[in-house]
Amino acid sequence: MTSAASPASSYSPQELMVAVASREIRDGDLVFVGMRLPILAYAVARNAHAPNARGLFEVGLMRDQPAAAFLGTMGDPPNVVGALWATRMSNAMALMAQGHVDLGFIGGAEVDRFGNLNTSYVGDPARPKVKLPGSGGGADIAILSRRWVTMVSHERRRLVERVSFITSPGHGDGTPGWRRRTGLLGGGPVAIITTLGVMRFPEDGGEAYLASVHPGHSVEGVRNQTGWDLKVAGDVSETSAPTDAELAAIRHFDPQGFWTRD
Amino acid sequence: MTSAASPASSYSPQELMVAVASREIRDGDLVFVGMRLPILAYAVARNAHAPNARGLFEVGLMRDQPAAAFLGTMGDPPNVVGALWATRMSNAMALMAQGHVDLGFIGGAEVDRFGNLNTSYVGDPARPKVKLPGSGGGADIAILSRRWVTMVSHERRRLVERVSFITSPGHGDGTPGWRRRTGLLGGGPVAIITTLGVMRFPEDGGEAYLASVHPGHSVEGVRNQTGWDLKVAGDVSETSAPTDAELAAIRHFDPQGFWTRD
Amino acid sequence: MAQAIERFVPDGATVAMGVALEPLIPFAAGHEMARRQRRDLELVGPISDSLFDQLIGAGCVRRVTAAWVGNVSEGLGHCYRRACENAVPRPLEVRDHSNFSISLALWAATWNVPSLPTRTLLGSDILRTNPDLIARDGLVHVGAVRPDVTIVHVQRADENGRAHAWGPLGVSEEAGLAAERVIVSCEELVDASVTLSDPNRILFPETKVVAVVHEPGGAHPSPVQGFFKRDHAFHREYAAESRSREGFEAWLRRWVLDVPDRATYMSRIDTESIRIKRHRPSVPADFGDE
Amino acid sequence: MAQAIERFVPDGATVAMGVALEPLIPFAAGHEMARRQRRDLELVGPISDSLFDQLIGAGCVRRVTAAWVGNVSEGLGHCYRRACENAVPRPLEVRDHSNFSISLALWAATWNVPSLPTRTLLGSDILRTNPDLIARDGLVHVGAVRPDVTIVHVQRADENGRAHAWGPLGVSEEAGLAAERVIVSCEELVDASVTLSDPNRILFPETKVVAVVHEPGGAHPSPVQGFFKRDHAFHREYAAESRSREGFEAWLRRWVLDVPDRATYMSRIDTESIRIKRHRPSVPADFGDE
Repeated sequence: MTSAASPASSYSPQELMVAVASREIRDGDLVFVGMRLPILAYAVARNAHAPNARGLFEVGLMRDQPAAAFLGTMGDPPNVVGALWATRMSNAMALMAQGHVDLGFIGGAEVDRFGNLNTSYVGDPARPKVKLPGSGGGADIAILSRRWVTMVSHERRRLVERVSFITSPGHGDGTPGWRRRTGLLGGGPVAIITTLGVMRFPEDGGEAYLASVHPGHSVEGVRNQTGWDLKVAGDVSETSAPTDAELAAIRHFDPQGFWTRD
Repeated sequence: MTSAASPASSYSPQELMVAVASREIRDGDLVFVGMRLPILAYAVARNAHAPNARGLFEVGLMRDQPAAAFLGTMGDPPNVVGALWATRMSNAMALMAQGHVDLGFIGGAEVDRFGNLNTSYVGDPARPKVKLPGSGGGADIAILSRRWVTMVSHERRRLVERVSFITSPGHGDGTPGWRRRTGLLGGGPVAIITTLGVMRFPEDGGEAYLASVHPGHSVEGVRNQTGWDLKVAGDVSETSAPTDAELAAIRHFDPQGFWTRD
Repeated sequence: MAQAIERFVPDGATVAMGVALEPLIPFAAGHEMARRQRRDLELVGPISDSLFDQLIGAGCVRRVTAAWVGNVSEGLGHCYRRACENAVPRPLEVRDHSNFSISLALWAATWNVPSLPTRTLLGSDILRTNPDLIARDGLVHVGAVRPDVTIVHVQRADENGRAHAWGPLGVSEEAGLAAERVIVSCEELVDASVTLSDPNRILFPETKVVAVVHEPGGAHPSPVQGFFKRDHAFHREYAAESRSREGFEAWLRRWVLDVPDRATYMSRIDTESIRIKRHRPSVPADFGDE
Repeated sequence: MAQAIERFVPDGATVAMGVALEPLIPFAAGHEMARRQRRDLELVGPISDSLFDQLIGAGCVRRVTAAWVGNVSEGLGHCYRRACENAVPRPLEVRDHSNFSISLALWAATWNVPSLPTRTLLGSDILRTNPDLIARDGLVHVGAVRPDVTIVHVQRADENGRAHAWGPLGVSEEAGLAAERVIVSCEELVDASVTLSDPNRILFPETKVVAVVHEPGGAHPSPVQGFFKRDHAFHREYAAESRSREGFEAWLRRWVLDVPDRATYMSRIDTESIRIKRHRPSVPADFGDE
């Protein structure tokens, strides 16, 4: 775990990921909030630079203020108190199908260089080496939200050249316009936030490149932990560390470090 | 208006129609209740021979007991008090599409010998002689309910050889199995209840025949008021008059005779 | 209401109203459209009781996409007849639907698909006159209908657009979700603590709602559960007066054109005879979380 | 509960559960199926938290039709893995869906059509492994899924089957309407005057409901708005113990097979730590009519 100078601003990799993810949320966005870290990222953003953002939860909820208490799942009772709408999942999905969801978050077990996610099968689906839980709402978010971000632990076995099974399509085969040609409504992935750095994508899709490296890590270190020959931005920078305000918010919403401490 | 011996059992044609319609409701039926007379017919049946019937209203209601007060429309507040379900129209239609509706009632401006209803256009739809209100839920009931009944004032202009526009299909062109061949789920019309008599249909559809004549009317009188050469059942009978209990129920639910007095 | 209609219901707009069927019909909003002489509107709704008939008579309407247009307790819509039969006051295009198919058309728009399949309307000539209904493979494919604006009247709402409606809902939910924007008029403008105390009763996401108008009696003469009974006599009177074109024009002047606003209109109604006085509060649900 | 499962959930049945997603999961009903050694079930649901994993481990399941099977707060479902990877305790067929597509599959059955179209799942390999999903003309056609029985746990219901549930509803409504029959378990068995005081909150028509079981805590360890918080520790403990087959079997014996009924199960839970004590009643709606 990373350790910076002052203990006040020491933080875990997950806390950094949450802070970085929160910065992807623009003020006024309707955010399709997934489980775990994205719930914290939404809470951090809503209390900082995005006071007019709203969160949509596939369980069937819309909120403005983050829940007042810790959430183990998006369906926990504190997430319903103060909700702006408690409804059916298909109605939440309908808003996304209409293009009203500006940003979505998806967890990925395996991510490839084109931002495709596999959360279904490692190996042959007929007799998988590993059976992963599945799409949940991931495929829906990947296809229908205007833009999305995934967060993953940076390991060679997770960041692979090509996923063997595309559960949630990113930029497909990486050719420009693949999503448009395939009929996908949304714009696809804009960032892969990992425990080591942040990867981004060209405007018209294609291949991920390293945009910033987290404090305490090197470009080479990141490339060594990546399952393909990772491109690096000419202006690759160091990821700005979480501010004290961001850390305070994260620890307010995850007091026991349930999501943000190993 | 008919006048029988005792004033206690004198009744209007509409009251007789309601009584006859109520007898079409079997105990335990789920009845798709239309407006006006059918609402009264349901109330009469529920209080007499069909204590376990339930009513489904396209506005989005299910009931067991009839509403306690007079209803000008199915959406009037008394119809909601005591409702077993207040929901969306599409959910009520879904139950009918699943074959759960045993009996439906449809009002018809024009009815033909095969039980097809026209509530849309008299004359060319492009420039109609008369524009009628339209289907409402009529077409849905005609196509999806297991069996249905229509009630109409017995006039040559209303009981026609063939309707010029089929809003709500009955037995189509009258050939056996027309509904099955056309893909209609429900069984179609079983009776046409008019101000003069009751017409019924063969088991496998086809053409309406006169099954009973209301008291004070003759078979010839009915045939003269019918727009086609109306077949007559070998055992054509006189429609049994409303019982005092039926009349009492009708007048309880329509105290001012809003629906049952001219 | 004047501002909401001025701003969000331009000439030529596709407007869904009467989406709860017989109850909660937004007559006040419709009358405002007539006062502002809106033109070339497309009206969408299953059964509008007499509201669509009035707007057709007022010359506001180019097309009706509906299952039924008339007067539920009285029968025929006389303005609708004159428009379809004699192009008076102007020609009217009709897209016939059944109640089920208009709901599916709105669900198709809600889910952003071109059409939804159904087994209803097979064997009906409605398939002949409405190009949005295509029969194929033993099913009818109902083309999406997306209103520019859906207008609802509800029992209560807050200023942020969270609307609580109860009683039968007809096609209210899909009409609101399918629309680009929603206008809400309400009997009671309440604090957010009331609407948010029961998020399951909120009809639409606030992101769809562009205007909330506090308009008591805004649904008269249609019923509002807990507030007003249906004014049957008013419907009967409208049916009688609208039988002739002149009669309708006189009715329109008296009840719409010469009336500045809804408050004035309601002051001319015998509200005591239709106001609901016996209250039946629902048993609360406990949304406790800690 | 024993009678309801015995009578309405035979071997080979298609059973929808966990239809409100993370809350209100009918664990008590599922555990009864395991005690009665039900076999060859097809489980249907979007996200079942650990319930489906438990029934798969107990050997009750032939096929899963779902969007996600695991442990929402802890991750992988270990029994699910063993069944798919090594056919332990028996082979398992998987019909992958997304959350949206499983909802549409249930709406298709509700409306009695073969399939419904959608724009989701285009470009996903889920289309390759699930034969119920057909891509055609730039749309995905989601085949109808009709459960033999849908089981829900709700906050309150009456003996006639009128169920009140609140909080997020997931796919509860379409799962109940699509099913041949519905089993309801509830925290509170209430008088009909409570449920009928708010007919808008009734989830399904009583004509679908074949059994109502008063089963307090029947959703533990999932949350029940107004009654119980989610028992995160219990989920974590299950995840740890189910990591090995032996661990799972011990867990199953301790919490399911060797437990006679739900009351006994709940007596072994520290309910004080999860019981919701701060009440937040919704503001009533006035259903007055006269």
